[in-house]
Amino acid sequence: MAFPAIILADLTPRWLNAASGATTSFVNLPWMGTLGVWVAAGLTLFMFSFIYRDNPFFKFGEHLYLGISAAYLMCVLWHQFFKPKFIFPLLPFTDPTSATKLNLLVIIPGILGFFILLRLIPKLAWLSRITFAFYVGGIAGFAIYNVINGLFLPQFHSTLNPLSFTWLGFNNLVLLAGAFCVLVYFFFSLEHRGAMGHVSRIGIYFLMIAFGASFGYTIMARVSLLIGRMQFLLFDWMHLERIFPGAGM
Amino acid sequence: MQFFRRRFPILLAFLAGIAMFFAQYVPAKPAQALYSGFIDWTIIIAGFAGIFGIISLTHYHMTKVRRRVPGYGFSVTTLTGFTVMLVIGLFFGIAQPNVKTAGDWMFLNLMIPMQATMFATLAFFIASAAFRAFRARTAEASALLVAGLIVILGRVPIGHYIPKLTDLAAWIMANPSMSAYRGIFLGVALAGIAMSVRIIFGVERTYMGGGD
Amino acid sequence: MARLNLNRLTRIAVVLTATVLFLLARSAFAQEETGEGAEPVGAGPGVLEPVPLTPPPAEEAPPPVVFPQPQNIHATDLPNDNGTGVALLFDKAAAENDRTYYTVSIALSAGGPFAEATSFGAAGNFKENFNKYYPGFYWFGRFRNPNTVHVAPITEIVTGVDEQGRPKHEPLTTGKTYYLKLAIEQDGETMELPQVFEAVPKQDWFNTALSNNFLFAVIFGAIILFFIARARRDPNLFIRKIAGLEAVDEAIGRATEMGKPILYLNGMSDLSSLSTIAALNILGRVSRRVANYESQLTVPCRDPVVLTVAQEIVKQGYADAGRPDAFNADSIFFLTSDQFSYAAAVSGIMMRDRPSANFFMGYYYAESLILAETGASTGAIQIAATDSATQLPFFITTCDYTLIGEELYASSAYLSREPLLLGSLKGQDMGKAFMMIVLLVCTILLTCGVVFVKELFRALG
Amino acid sequence: MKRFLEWFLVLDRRIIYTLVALAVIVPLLFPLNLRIYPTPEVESVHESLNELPAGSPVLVSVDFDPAALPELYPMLISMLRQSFQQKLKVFITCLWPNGVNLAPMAIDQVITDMKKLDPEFDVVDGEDYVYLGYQPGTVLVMLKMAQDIRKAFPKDVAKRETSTLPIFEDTWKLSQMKYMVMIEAGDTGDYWIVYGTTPNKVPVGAGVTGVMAPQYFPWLQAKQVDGIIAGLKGAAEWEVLLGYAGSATKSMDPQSIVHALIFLAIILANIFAFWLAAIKRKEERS
Repeated sequence: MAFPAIILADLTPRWLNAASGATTSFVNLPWMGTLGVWVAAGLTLFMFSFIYRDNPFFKFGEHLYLGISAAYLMCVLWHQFFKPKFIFPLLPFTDPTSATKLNLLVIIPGILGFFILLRLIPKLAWLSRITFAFYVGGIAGFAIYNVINGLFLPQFHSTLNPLSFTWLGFNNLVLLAGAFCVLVYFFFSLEHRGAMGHVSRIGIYFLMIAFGASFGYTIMARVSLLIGRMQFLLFDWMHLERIFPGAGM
Repeated sequence: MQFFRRRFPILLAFLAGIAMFFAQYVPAKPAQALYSGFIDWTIIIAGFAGIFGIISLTHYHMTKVRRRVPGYGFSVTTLTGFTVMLVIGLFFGIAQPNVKTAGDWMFLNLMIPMQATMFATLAFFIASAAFRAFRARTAEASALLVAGLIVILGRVPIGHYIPKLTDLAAWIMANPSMSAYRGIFLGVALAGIAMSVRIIFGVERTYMGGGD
Repeated sequence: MARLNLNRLTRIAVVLTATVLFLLARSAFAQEETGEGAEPVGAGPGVLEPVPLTPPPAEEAPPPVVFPQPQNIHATDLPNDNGTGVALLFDKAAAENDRTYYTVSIALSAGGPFAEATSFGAAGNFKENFNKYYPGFYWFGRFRNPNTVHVAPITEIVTGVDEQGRPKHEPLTTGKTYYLKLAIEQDGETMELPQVFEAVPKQDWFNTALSNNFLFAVIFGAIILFFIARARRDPNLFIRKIAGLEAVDEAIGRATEMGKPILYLNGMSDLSSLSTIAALNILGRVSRRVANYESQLTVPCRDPVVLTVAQEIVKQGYADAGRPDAFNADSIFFLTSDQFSYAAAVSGIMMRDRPSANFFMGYYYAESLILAETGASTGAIQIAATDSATQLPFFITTCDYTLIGEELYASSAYLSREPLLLGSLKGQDMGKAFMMIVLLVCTILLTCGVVFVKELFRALG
Repeated sequence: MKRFLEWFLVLDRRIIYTLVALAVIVPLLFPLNLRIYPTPEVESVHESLNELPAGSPVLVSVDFDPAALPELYPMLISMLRQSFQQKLKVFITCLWPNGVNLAPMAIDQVITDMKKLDPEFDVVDGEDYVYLGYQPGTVLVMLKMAQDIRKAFPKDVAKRETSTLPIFEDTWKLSQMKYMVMIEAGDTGDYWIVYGTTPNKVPVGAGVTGVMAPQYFPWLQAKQVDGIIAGLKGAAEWEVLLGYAGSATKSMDPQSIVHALIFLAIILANIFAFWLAAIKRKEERS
């Protein structure tokens, strides 16, 4: 079972033959794959150096990543958004599959979008306020309906359950108590004294159990990331699975 | 001119907001056409907003290089990484099925290791915090730690060797923890609606940013 | 006045909780089986007459088929749609059983060729199965007389054949008259009723299925705007004492005795996020307190715009405390905008200057763990206030006091008394009060078996 | 004794880091193969997919980037593997721009592994699956998909016009999807539930990182989500249900050992801290 980073090792030959008829570039040569694994392992060790303390290697990796991911986003936007949704409708002849029909209406959101880019010029920055007003105002408009229809009503509706002396009834009571006490805890119009004080203390403990669950699961998530990188270093880079039987991906 | 700078954006936000709000409750064709048209337009605006983020990042690093701010060497790294990836990605394309380009090679061997490892280092910090920082300082913190410890072992294969631990962890996840998050969600829903109402009626203007 | 009836509100809430517990004790009360989140009644088959168990007579000719006679058959426009639907409604006939099938056919003219539009078994297609079209009946009618009216909605008609020879379905056109006929199939034999029913699809300008959604949106929106207007006129609307702010003052007091610097962070996001604005409001109060002591306030920032605003606020804080000379501008400085380098740089400051108090306010991401852990190991007093749910567990276990989620906004409203924050906080409190009361009342009603109350809150969107 | 407690409570970072590194490396090289028991949340997603007849349309949303790759990539592999085994029609979208390359990698890896299992396995791009790539405006894309997926994604990643692809013949709207699996690293999942699957009544299985998992149980109780695949453990459970040992299953041994280490660390550190404080208080009093 091939872990993603290592698929490069045996991926290159397969893409080579799978890419028959497609443009094969120098990237598909086998040595290019091994070079890739070495570069990736080097950068992984650069980034792990941050554990000791912040150092130039880590800063180099972080800044290099910032540049590459910004350019990657630009390429994704260009190939998958700008061309099919903005350039082809304006100039249908540029579309290789010539399936896009002329749609000049696309110019108006294009101009509004261009106003956002004007924020970099202080004198014209105010134009971007028109676009933000239209964009954020409209989204706020349909957000109200969707928040109520998709979040508030379904969640509130499923908190209303009958209580009974069954196991289900007890869980319904826990659900009601939890939601009710957390709401009281975040209620700011009444002093937390007397009855309200006790209910809000119960609310705090419900919150603590919830954050305990997040605490446990977040630790699990970070450890999984470390295991993923260690698998890359041990098996894709050093190929230790040849020495240790049963190990490997 | 003052109208366009201040009054018009607020009026536009109000009109767009009210139109989109009522479009949800009116099934008739004209309202649905307006709603669908608005979405087509805002998707294109969202694309430009994405590009603005990239331009301001490169702008920030270019000024750092031009002014020779200490540490500008790293900004040079960012800009070279940017231009190399941009040239390769624009000409050779990325993520094409069964065609592997240099762009895919850079994604696999530069982007994955750097970003994945940056967050993998956190596992080490969590371990050192577990030894040195996670204390049951208050009653609440101890409740949190007890629930956390149950979930840490209960939701991992090793937990099955302790009787009833996985069932307890599953019960905690599905009942008390769920009901507390239910309470938080209901609060978040109200805050979301309140924010939308403030934006539509022009009371909230921070999103418009400076420039006035 | 608002303060008075709110106290009465608590007494009512206490009484209601008491009755819930009392009722729980007597829960042997007759209770319908309404499991948690049970599906609306009605999807199951209606009340059918028991099938006679007598063995069928030997070779005698089969008894003549008895066709059920549905009454009150009428065709109308389909409500709550964009004018592309009609519906045929008729009462459930007594003689129906699970071998009865109804078929509705549609045509463009009275005598025209009728094509089958929809067919369904007698057990389905009741009014309450189409809550999107008949919400009123669904909410209020169905519990009194469930499964009594059959509904056959028709939204498409076959107009010719497309290129692969498959029938092409087209939505009905608004304003055109369509003609419907009903056919009944019982034990294999079908009989078509002679009458022809007419219906004209028309556009609806309000979807009544969304009325609970619309009502809540309008009322809650009005409450928010009302309280924002009120907060403009009278800024000291009541907000309860926030325990977290006392902890902040106490921490400053203990920290300044040792004369070591105080570290204050405004979070990782920029001015567009509410949590950064709240953090800056609290910074104002902290700087006023710190001004009259010698200890230095250090504020490393991650965003240039937040930096300029923070400098402004701290200078104002020192001036309000009457010590404008003590303000030193470069104690508030820009570090770096990269996530992990910022956390590492702040940890470096903590290890070098050993501040006696650390304040982590605003929104944080995964790197908050590095900050909190280094701070805890230097033994400083730590107060955190954040609304990022994923980072709260780490702050709670490593800091002496943590303000959770909305408490951050409440303390910002409590301090700044800004009508926008204050008004929406009070408005949201009203929303919460409504939820608390409905939670208790509805749970009691549900425990006693009144089921329809829960369906009022079902989203039919 | 006091000296040991003080030494333990300020244990040097380097010792802790080597301990963690060993706790990961040793179980990877010498696997223990602890048994993995699937939880009901993962089983319900696996069952819901199992019940779908061949050819029914299924949506997969790949909303994560390399930061969450070790946890979520195995889920994407399991989802594609099960869908291809059952000949479902798979629509793949991506709403996180930094993760656009992940789906082609996963598709290619699953096709290679399935070909190893049975040689005449074949899946055609454009008929059995289609990768629609990225579009900006997260919530707006979901609302557009409710009306017409072909308008939200006019071209697929291979630059072909989506309205001409055979897979879109009788499925063009979100509400026509029989099931959806969303693989989430952030709050795009909440947007999917509120703006996409609840209004269009699409049953959805949520594959999420461990960080987000506890916040999905309210959705599960409200039946807005059909199941939760929580973190790498969830991915391992899915692999066990599908009957193949993937990278997630292989990670479960080190995961357990590191969790045990952190469990002991927290408990011992707290006990020792209170013990040390008690000793100090006794010394001050005497």
